[in-house]
Amino acid sequence: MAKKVIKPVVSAAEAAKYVRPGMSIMIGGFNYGGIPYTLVEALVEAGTGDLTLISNDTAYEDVGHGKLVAKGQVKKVIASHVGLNKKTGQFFMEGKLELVLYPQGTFVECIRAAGFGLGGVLTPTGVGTVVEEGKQVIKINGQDYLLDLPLRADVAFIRAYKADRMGNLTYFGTNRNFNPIMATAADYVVAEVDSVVPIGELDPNEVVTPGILIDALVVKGDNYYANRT
Amino acid sequence: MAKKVIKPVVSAAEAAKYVRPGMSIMIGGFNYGGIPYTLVEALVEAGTGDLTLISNDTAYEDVGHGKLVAKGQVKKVIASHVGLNKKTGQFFMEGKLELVLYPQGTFVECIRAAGFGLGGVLTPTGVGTVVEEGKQVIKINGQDYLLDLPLRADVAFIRAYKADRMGNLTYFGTNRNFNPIMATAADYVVAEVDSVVPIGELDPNEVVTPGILIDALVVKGDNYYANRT
Amino acid sequence: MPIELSEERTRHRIARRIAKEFHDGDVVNLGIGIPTLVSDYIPEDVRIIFQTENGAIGAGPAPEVPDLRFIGAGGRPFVIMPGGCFVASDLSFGLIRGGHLDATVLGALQVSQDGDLANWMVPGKMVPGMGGAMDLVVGARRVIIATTHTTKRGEPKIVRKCTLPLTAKGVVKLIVTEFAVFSIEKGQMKLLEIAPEVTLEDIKAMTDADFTVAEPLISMQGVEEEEEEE
Amino acid sequence: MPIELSEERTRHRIARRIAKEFHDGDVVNLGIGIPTLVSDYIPEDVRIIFQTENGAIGAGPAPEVPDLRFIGAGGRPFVIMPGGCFVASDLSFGLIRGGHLDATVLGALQVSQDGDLANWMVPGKMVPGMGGAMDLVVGARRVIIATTHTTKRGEPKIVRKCTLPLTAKGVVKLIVTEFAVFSIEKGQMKLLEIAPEVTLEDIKAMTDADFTVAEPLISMQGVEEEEEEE
Repeated sequence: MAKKVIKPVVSAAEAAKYVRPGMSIMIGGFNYGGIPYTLVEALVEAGTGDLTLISNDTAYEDVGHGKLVAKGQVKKVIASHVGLNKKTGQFFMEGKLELVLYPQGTFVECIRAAGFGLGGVLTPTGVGTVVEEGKQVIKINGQDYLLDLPLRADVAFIRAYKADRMGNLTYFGTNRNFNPIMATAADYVVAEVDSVVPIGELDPNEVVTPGILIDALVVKGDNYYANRT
Repeated sequence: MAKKVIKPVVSAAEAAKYVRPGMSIMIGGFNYGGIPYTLVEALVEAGTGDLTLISNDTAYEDVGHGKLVAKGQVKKVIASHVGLNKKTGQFFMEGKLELVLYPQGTFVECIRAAGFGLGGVLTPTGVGTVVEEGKQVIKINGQDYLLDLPLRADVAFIRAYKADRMGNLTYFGTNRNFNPIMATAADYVVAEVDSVVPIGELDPNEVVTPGILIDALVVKGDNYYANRT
Repeated sequence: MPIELSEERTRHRIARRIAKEFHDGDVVNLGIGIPTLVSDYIPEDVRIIFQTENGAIGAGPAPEVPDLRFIGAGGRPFVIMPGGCFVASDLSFGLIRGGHLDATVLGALQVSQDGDLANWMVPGKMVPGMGGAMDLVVGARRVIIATTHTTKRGEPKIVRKCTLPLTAKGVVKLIVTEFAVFSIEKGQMKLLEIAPEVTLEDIKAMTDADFTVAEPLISMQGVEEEEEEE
Repeated sequence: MPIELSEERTRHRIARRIAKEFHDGDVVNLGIGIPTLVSDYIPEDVRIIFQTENGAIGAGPAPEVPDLRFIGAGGRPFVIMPGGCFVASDLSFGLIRGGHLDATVLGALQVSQDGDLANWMVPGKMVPGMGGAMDLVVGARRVIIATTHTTKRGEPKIVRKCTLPLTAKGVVKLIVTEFAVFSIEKGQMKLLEIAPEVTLEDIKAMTDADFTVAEPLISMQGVEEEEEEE
């Protein structure tokens, strides 16, 4: 059951095989930043279908995991904003894609709740709006809060900066975004990184994601965006 | 309303004046580690009374904020473990001290809920125990969770490692513990640090607590434990 | 409505006026569109810390060489300011929801006289998603709306009651249009400032809401700077 | 009970036996008391990552020169292992509650045959607080109890139903005492191993609970190593 102490450094193609048809997959990133481009590209090439995609957005139709949507590999999207990828809207309107939208702060907190073993999230966000529909409203000290449920996935593909062989991760710039949280909330977590450094090289005070959450590492390839992020 | 961009570096005695009788105060630390010893010492010397202390533990009767309890400055303790400070138990048994105990994971999550604007915490911890008493039990997907409410304070005294003049903070070793979370959940936050470095010296990727949460900085003094932690 | 300002002038007037609302040290999140322009008008002696919901605190201007590892919520590269830092999305929204932002500036489809905001969804059209907007307006201490006074078709955007789906209820504190500045306090809207091109009657005609009028009702701040420039 | 082991032998026997439960890569939290000793008996080819609830992942042995900036939950200094790291309390308990720990080893006042645990509070006595125990037993994948078989006064600690206030319900998976090893699966307790000093009848006499007996019932693992040493 335990994850390996020394994490395997695998090819993106190999990592993409962990994702099987019908699975739910979390993919880190916000707009162009912090998407595990190399991993996502391999999943696009593998053509694995019937996926539930849990990601802040669906990028652009020809960028990152936006391609998964555009290629029809995704049956359901759980996100906070999908306006930049025309295919997401089109497929949704055509009834080819299920779409669940969350306020972004609720989205990240629901993922954290799953990863942190909490029963749900009580947020003031969305009270009195359509977001409230179908959700339990709980009054606490006279104020209404929505009860949102935890969001978990079978696999998470995340993007980090440096890793050591024990899987400890640091992040760079606004690439950080959802990645550290998603690392806590999936059964199998693969991190795409700029480089893998020897054990002991990362300052233990500067590690953001503890290696015990990580299953495998992939070094970023020379994908157009991977090179630029 | 906004906090100052450039944080004042004040003496511990000056910082202690922000704490007025009857206030609630969060103090970071776990056992010996991560207590803002210099700040706490100044508060002990100021003799400010009638305090509600929110801290993981009450240290030892002659160590750190344990002295606040021993000197009778505290009317109420909210904590997860108080067994190492004999005075806490004694005063509680004598009816001189109100005591509220939380499971440690619930304790930190309640502080975070206050700082993060959430309505409460839904945790499986404590279900079926005396901790459940007086709390709402919410069933989610067939499992029971306790609803714990946010914990906020008037002032927080925290301990960090390095600060820049904009209040950005890093932490060192197990001194980190509750400090970054408490920084989010009080109206006035003072950080005791090993050193204050020029703006721009901290790597923006290595900052743990953003300076926008901090009101004032105090450099640690030559207190016995401050020197050793 | 006989008066119509150029889109350029409208956008910059609103941005310039909103920039006057901030104080040294304020932590501010700017939405896309007109709000983005606000940063161009902050006085030099006022240090504002710009937060982006994707995790930057202290976002600065665009760099000479774009680097996609430092982007704002709209996807545009920026330079991180000295003393800035990066946080993960949970802390970013913790700061937002937890009341650690002094203000957020956002656009609107409709604002009601008691502060309800609709700015994310037009029924029947494809819904892009609310992104961070719902959290921002619930959490920021002050919600400032930057909007044209009416729609392109001349319909009021400031209304008695929003007909579009809400982003949040009762959250708006200030509305700045190219013609007027309104405050909303305790569910009561008040006209504070008026642009030189319009009369109180004009404002009443293009505003479908009840509001009181400040005494004195002053001329919209910043418009005079505009004249000077051009 | 005619048999009585020295406190030293009791403690080390339990710790040695529990150490055999772990696999390479396991993330483990050890409570204070007997559980602390478990780390001394981990085989050299098994790499265990010790987590402490105050925020260390990869806590190692005591240092030559104590440094209070690296302490375990019991307050004792340690050396951080290569590849270790430090986290804040919210993430530390997120790891605990979120099922990211393979096991936790804790002491007990009482354990019931269906896995209820009481280990934090004796009514009438000053309550020290539960600390992290309630989270640990709810969150860790496997809860292993290290306890003497009976109290100092000879009363059973393994019981039909706990009379002391609970730490959690139905969480215990394995109980290791100086005389026996029990598993609890689906509310059913089973005796797996028995120490050489006692018979099945002895165990029954000092255990106030219903349990099945494994076939074959084997001799408690690790006891033979003990003999070799002394």
